[in-house]
Amino acid sequence: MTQMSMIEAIRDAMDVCMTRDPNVLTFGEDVGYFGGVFRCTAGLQEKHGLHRCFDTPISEGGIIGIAIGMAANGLRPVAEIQFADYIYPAYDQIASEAARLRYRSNGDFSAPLTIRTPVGGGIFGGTTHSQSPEALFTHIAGLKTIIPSNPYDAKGMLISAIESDDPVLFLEPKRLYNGPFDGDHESPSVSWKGHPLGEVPEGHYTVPLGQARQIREGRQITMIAYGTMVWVAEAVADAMGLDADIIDLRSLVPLDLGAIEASVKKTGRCVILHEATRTSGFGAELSAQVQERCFYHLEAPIQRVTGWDTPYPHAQEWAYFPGPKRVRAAVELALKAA
Amino acid sequence: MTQMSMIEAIRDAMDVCMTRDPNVLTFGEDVGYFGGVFRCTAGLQEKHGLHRCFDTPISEGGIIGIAIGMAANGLRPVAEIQFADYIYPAYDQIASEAARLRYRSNGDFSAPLTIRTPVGGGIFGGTTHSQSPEALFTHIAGLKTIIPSNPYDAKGMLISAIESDDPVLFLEPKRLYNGPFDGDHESPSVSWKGHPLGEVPEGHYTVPLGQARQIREGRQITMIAYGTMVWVAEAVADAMGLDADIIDLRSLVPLDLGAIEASVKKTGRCVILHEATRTSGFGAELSAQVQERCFYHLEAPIQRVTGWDTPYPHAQEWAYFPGPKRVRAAVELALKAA
Amino acid sequence: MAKKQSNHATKPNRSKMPNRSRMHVPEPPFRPGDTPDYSHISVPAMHSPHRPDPMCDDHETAEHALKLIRVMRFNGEAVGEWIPAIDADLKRRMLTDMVMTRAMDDRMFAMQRQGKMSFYMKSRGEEAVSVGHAHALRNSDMVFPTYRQQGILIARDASMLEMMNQCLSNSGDPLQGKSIPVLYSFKKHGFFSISGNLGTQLIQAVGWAMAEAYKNEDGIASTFTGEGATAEGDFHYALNFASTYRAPCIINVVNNQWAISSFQGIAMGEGESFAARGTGYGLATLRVDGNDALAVYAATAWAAERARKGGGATVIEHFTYRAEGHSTSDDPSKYRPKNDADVWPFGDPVERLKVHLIHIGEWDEERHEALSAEAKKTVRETYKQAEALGTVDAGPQVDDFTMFEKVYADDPELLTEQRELFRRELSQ
Amino acid sequence: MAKKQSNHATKPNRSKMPNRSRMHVPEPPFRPGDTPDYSHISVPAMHSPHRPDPMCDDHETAEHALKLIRVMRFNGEAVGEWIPAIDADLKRRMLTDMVMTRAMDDRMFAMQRQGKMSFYMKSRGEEAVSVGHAHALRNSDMVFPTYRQQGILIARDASMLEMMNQCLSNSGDPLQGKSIPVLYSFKKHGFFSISGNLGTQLIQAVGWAMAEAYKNEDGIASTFTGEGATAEGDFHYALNFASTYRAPCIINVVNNQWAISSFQGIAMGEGESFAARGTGYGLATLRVDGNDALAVYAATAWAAERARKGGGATVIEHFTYRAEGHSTSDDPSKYRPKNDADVWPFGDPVERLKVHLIHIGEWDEERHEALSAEAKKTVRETYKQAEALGTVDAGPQVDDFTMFEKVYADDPELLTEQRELFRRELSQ
Ligand SMILES: Cc1ncc(C[n+]2csc(CCOP(=O)(O)OP(=O)(O)O)c2C)c(N)n1
Ligand SMILES: Cc1ncc(C[n+]2csc(CCOP(=O)(O)OP(=O)(O)O)c2C)c(N)n1
Ligand SMILES: [Mg+2]
Ligand SMILES: [Mg+2]
Repeated sequence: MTQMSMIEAIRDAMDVCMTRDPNVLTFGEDVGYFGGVFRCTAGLQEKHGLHRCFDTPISEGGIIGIAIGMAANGLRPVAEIQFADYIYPAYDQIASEAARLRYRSNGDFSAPLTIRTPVGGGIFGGTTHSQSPEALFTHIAGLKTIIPSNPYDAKGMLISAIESDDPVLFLEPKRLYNGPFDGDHESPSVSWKGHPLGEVPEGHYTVPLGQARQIREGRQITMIAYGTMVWVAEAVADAMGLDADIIDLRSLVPLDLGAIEASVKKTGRCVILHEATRTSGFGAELSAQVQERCFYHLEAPIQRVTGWDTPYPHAQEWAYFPGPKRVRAAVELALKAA
Repeated sequence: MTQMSMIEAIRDAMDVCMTRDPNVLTFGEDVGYFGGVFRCTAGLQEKHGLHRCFDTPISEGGIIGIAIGMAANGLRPVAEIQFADYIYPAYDQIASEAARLRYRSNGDFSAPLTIRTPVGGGIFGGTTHSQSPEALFTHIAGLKTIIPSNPYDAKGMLISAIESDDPVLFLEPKRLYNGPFDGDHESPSVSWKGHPLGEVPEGHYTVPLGQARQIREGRQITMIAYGTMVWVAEAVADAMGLDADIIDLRSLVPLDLGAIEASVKKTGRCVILHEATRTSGFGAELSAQVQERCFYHLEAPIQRVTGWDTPYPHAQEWAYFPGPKRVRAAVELALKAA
Repeated sequence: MAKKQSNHATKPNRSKMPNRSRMHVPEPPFRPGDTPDYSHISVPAMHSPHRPDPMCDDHETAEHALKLIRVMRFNGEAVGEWIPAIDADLKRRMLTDMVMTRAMDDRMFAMQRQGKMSFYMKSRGEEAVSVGHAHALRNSDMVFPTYRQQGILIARDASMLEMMNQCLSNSGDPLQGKSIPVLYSFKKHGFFSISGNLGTQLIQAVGWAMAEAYKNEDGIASTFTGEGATAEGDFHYALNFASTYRAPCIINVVNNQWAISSFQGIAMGEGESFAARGTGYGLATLRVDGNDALAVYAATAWAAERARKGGGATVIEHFTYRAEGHSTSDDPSKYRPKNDADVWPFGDPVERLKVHLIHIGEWDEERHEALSAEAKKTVRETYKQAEALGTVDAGPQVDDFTMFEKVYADDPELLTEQRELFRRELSQ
Repeated sequence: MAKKQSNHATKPNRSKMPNRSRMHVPEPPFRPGDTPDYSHISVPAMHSPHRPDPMCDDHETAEHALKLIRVMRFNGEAVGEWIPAIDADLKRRMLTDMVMTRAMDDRMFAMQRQGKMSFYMKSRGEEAVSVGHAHALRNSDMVFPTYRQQGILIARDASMLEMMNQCLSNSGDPLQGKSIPVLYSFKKHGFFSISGNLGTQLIQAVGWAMAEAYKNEDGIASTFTGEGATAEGDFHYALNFASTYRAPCIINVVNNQWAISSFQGIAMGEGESFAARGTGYGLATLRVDGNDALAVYAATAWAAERARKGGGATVIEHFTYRAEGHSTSDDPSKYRPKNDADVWPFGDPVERLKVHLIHIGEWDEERHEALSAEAKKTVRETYKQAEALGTVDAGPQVDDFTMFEKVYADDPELLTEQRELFRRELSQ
């Protein structure tokens, strides 16, 4: 075990895979010599060589396009998109190509690539450095979409993603890169140092895709979250003294329906949290699933706590972010109701 | 009033707008001389001139890109994307640009463009001529997403879209172009001729965006649908002798929440229908909304009837399509439950 | 303005409305009702540009992007520096493949018209591009084709039965009905799964080629686009990435003059050739008479050698003509003169190779008729076998449950659930 | 292979791992620790290419894409055919605007370091590009800038106070805090709302220009990209559509050698210039010394005349150097030698215009110092006024409820509901 920030854990996952498998390589804008604007690939070029960790033109569609061709030809590319807000030029390559290749060729070809990209707000990035577009990818059959909330999971899940035979979108909550975040932007930032989930095994291990992590056990209410919002949920549960079941989904597709169903059947109350815009966010799918599977156990309406149906504003960042107050209000509604 | 197919109604809407307003123009792949692969712009070039109805390079991103620039400069462009399956190369221009321009410039600029594109299956088009990607657009704040189910609405809604000061995505269910479709592909096709909703006023009229159409009134169950599935819902309601409230949403964003809420509060039972892939489809948002607003009135779990979580296959088209059998099964579940 | 002579005359605005707009919209020289006359397009008889060393500086090929590499004159004579060193056997093989491709196209088109399949696309007029190209590559070089390079599969000895089964979506379809007709996938023949989305595979091919170099192997990738689809972003990505990483690949633009109903000028704009698009990226650029199988072979062999030796990518424009409709859904008489194909000045590719073989004394009319008859017979018999395995709406058919397979490497829980729901639906 | 001389020497692989891969990855000539030496880059002193008539055939500008238009020698002398016919007043105005731009940049950068705003981006070294360009256009011509053309706003007499308010997201911010600093929007100054997404505005500008032609007006659009972002599909769309519809616009590529940490060779590949990308599309192409304000003016005026007269679009590459970090979030010493900017052989654009004005007897060191002092003072005072209107984290601030506004032309029901939810959240 060593202490790692989420950045270090992500870098270590790539390092481990590149060391074990010569077919693993990584590339993206500023990924090579410089090591990425968030430093996730720092040192990998020096260690593994120019051809295994390199800069690309500013062309997200091109980056995913070459990754598909490489993956189809036996490599295991890990492509970085500098911010998730810039993934849209690659949307066609991801949705029409990477996710479809196995199906349309009936297994003749496949595209086992991994796409890493930072998501979420909290760094005053405004409309184009803050988005959480996960829902746009969960609608795409053939693609896996995952999002860790801590260094331990980040490393284990990224190794699983690289080793997966399917294309995987690996979302990195940038507000968690350097430490957990309880949603209160005015309190001093905390680091992963000393945090139990900052304890990361050296070498190779995996966190399987499709398994949620039960953050804590409780009987009063189920809180379903992923990424940054896991920490906000925990903080609110603490502050309110809730006896909550908190589920960190980790993987959105495939989804751990068993964990969700078991929890809500137990508690009868459910709050779903995400940072993305509310309408057609992934919370909608979660709400629909819970309602379909646990209808007769529900004692109150399922609540969604989300960003607003606006772009992510710059100055009003913390008014947009679904912080502790918004979570608390939803929990109260879920608890109050008959 | 004249008889029109949906294709003629759509063409007529553009003709009316181009005649009234010299700033309206239309373009896209094969849209000019030929009049579009579905003939929706046939005759418009001859009537209104080469510069008002013209062919573009095969470049969906470019098509929407120029439309944004034109719209910002005072024109009212109507851009055709040949199939919705090919809209993804324009995803960035739509989501990051058209939908965001007003917001990020705080109203200094805006992009009032209309994007027309055919959606849905039923013509053996396989994975790349059958998709219904509406949910990917309903998640985008700043964009309106609408979808008519008949010639009358098609014309009135398209005129509203062209006159709207916001960017509008106008989805055309291609299986309805020539007639209503009850979901039974083995029965002979029906034409709009003689159908009451094929009676279309001449000249200018609008169907406001954001208002659902109540197809029929009932007390037993609410069926929420849009596009092709409206007709399947009706057919099943007929076949089962249901006393159903059937709502044709017409507009997904903005959504007529009032109509939905009133209906489900009345019936206590709800089935949601769409052709798109289930996970994170727009049905998820509808289910979440219904559950949030009508929880205490629900007597059974809300059911979603959708396409499967696979690409749209070619030979197995009718096994994928959410046809009458799948709808009936869901209705039975919704009715059976206590 | 002294703008250069354009390759196509422009027509006055046909609309009834006066056009006061200054916006320029290009139009094809001829529309239905016009008498097409292509005398403004020069058919260089002896003017193929010089053949530089395949490892030359890309500058040396800049003029090639604007000229036209040709080998065969219309009288069958082979002339110039680009004559490929291939024997009569290979030429006859190429002729056979082209004839076979056309025979299969004709049959499948007719069968589509009879409702046996949902869709079909012919490659008539473009057979030299696919067949000539394929024979100049190694069979292990991965091609990333569009829907109009079926000739490559024929040239690589793919099973015509399997191809037909794919088109019929029948019980023998290797793709089990998942894809529409002609979107083949034949990894065993170095033939990448064709996408229905135009352009996307251009940049994937560059990635494939980069992987070859990464692995220090000497395979190359060869990717195709129609001239219309060069307007997609993927074309730019492909040229740019191929240039940056010197990817061992060939980027083929098949300029068959039409993109459904849009003439090539819509994609081309004020440019002069599609090959020339590559010049600004520092790629080698060749423009070749696509109806001349030997010229296609020669240009391909040149580009393949360059790529394999580490010289990077070449853009090849194959200048040809789409002699039939875009697909079975299309009626070209709606947007171009009926006899446009006939007056196209570059002739028919099958005819031209045939005349050449006769000219060099390696072929005659009788053998050619026998070949055509044989091809038709093979196609007819193969089609019979295929139809026995089912058609899109007559059994034996693909099991519907296969639609749930191959979405992922292994099925997620949700799909297993949905498969179960579907089972219940069927038993209703 | 006899590949052409590249503009940059290539370095051996620095990694500790032996590289048996044949995949080529370009590297910049110098990295931290190296002593940069740009003697391989030729600085043409008198060799500006011929100035053709602005309505010439695009062919005539093909060589311009590979040469460099320069007007001012380092000694201040103006030479060659491109000397613009402008008087000393305008030159002094340009100098003033450049000095003002730089003074504002310096102040804002320092204030960001003090936490007054979340982010800032300087344009040091590139002031001649924006200022020279702006003065050769009409103020009503719409520019579609990137984040490094603040000089255009200064040149067009935009209110520096409003610009600062935008950066501070304070109560005077015309964008009401919605956008991050420097993503200005000033319709009243013909300055299109800057997008955070690179490249997207290139094709929008073409659409804007098409609308000008459609309306039979004679405005033009001028759009900018960094050399790095030319790799986006939008660049290709812009070149292609501009060519097809002869859109009256200018497509500017500011090649400042760096895209964050990536040197220009990553985007360029084996190409030789970014202007040359336009050649294959049949567009006019100019390459200009971007540190020479008079050359930028001259090239812009040429392209604007061509566009306005119906000659279509020009691609202009402005060859310059990003003298500072990418933004306040960047530390360039991590990826390039510390003194790289100083040894860059094209000098400083402010200095160069100053030397020219002195050379022609229209300026002197004292006036220059006075100008600098005056600029600093104006900036300091304006900044004070701005700060009085608030900063990103000190009042007076933008009302949070404004975040719900301007999503649509009018608010949909759901947003009204959410606004109400937010009101309750605040009152908790
Ligand atoms: C991304 C995308 N846009 C549009 C289409 C619809 N479409 C199919 S073929 C075609 C024309 C292609 O023309 P070209 O590239 O010249 O190829 P050709 O058919 O002439 O071989 C179009 C527009 C598509 N398949 N994919
Ligand atoms: C679509 C997109 N991809 C990536 C980024 C992140 N990014 C911002 S600036 C930049 C570098 C741009 O370099 P260049 O185009 O040369 O412009 P310069 O900064 O040198 O003016 C990058 C990669 C972005 N803003 N948008
Ligand atoms: Mg074509
Ligand atoms: Mg740059």
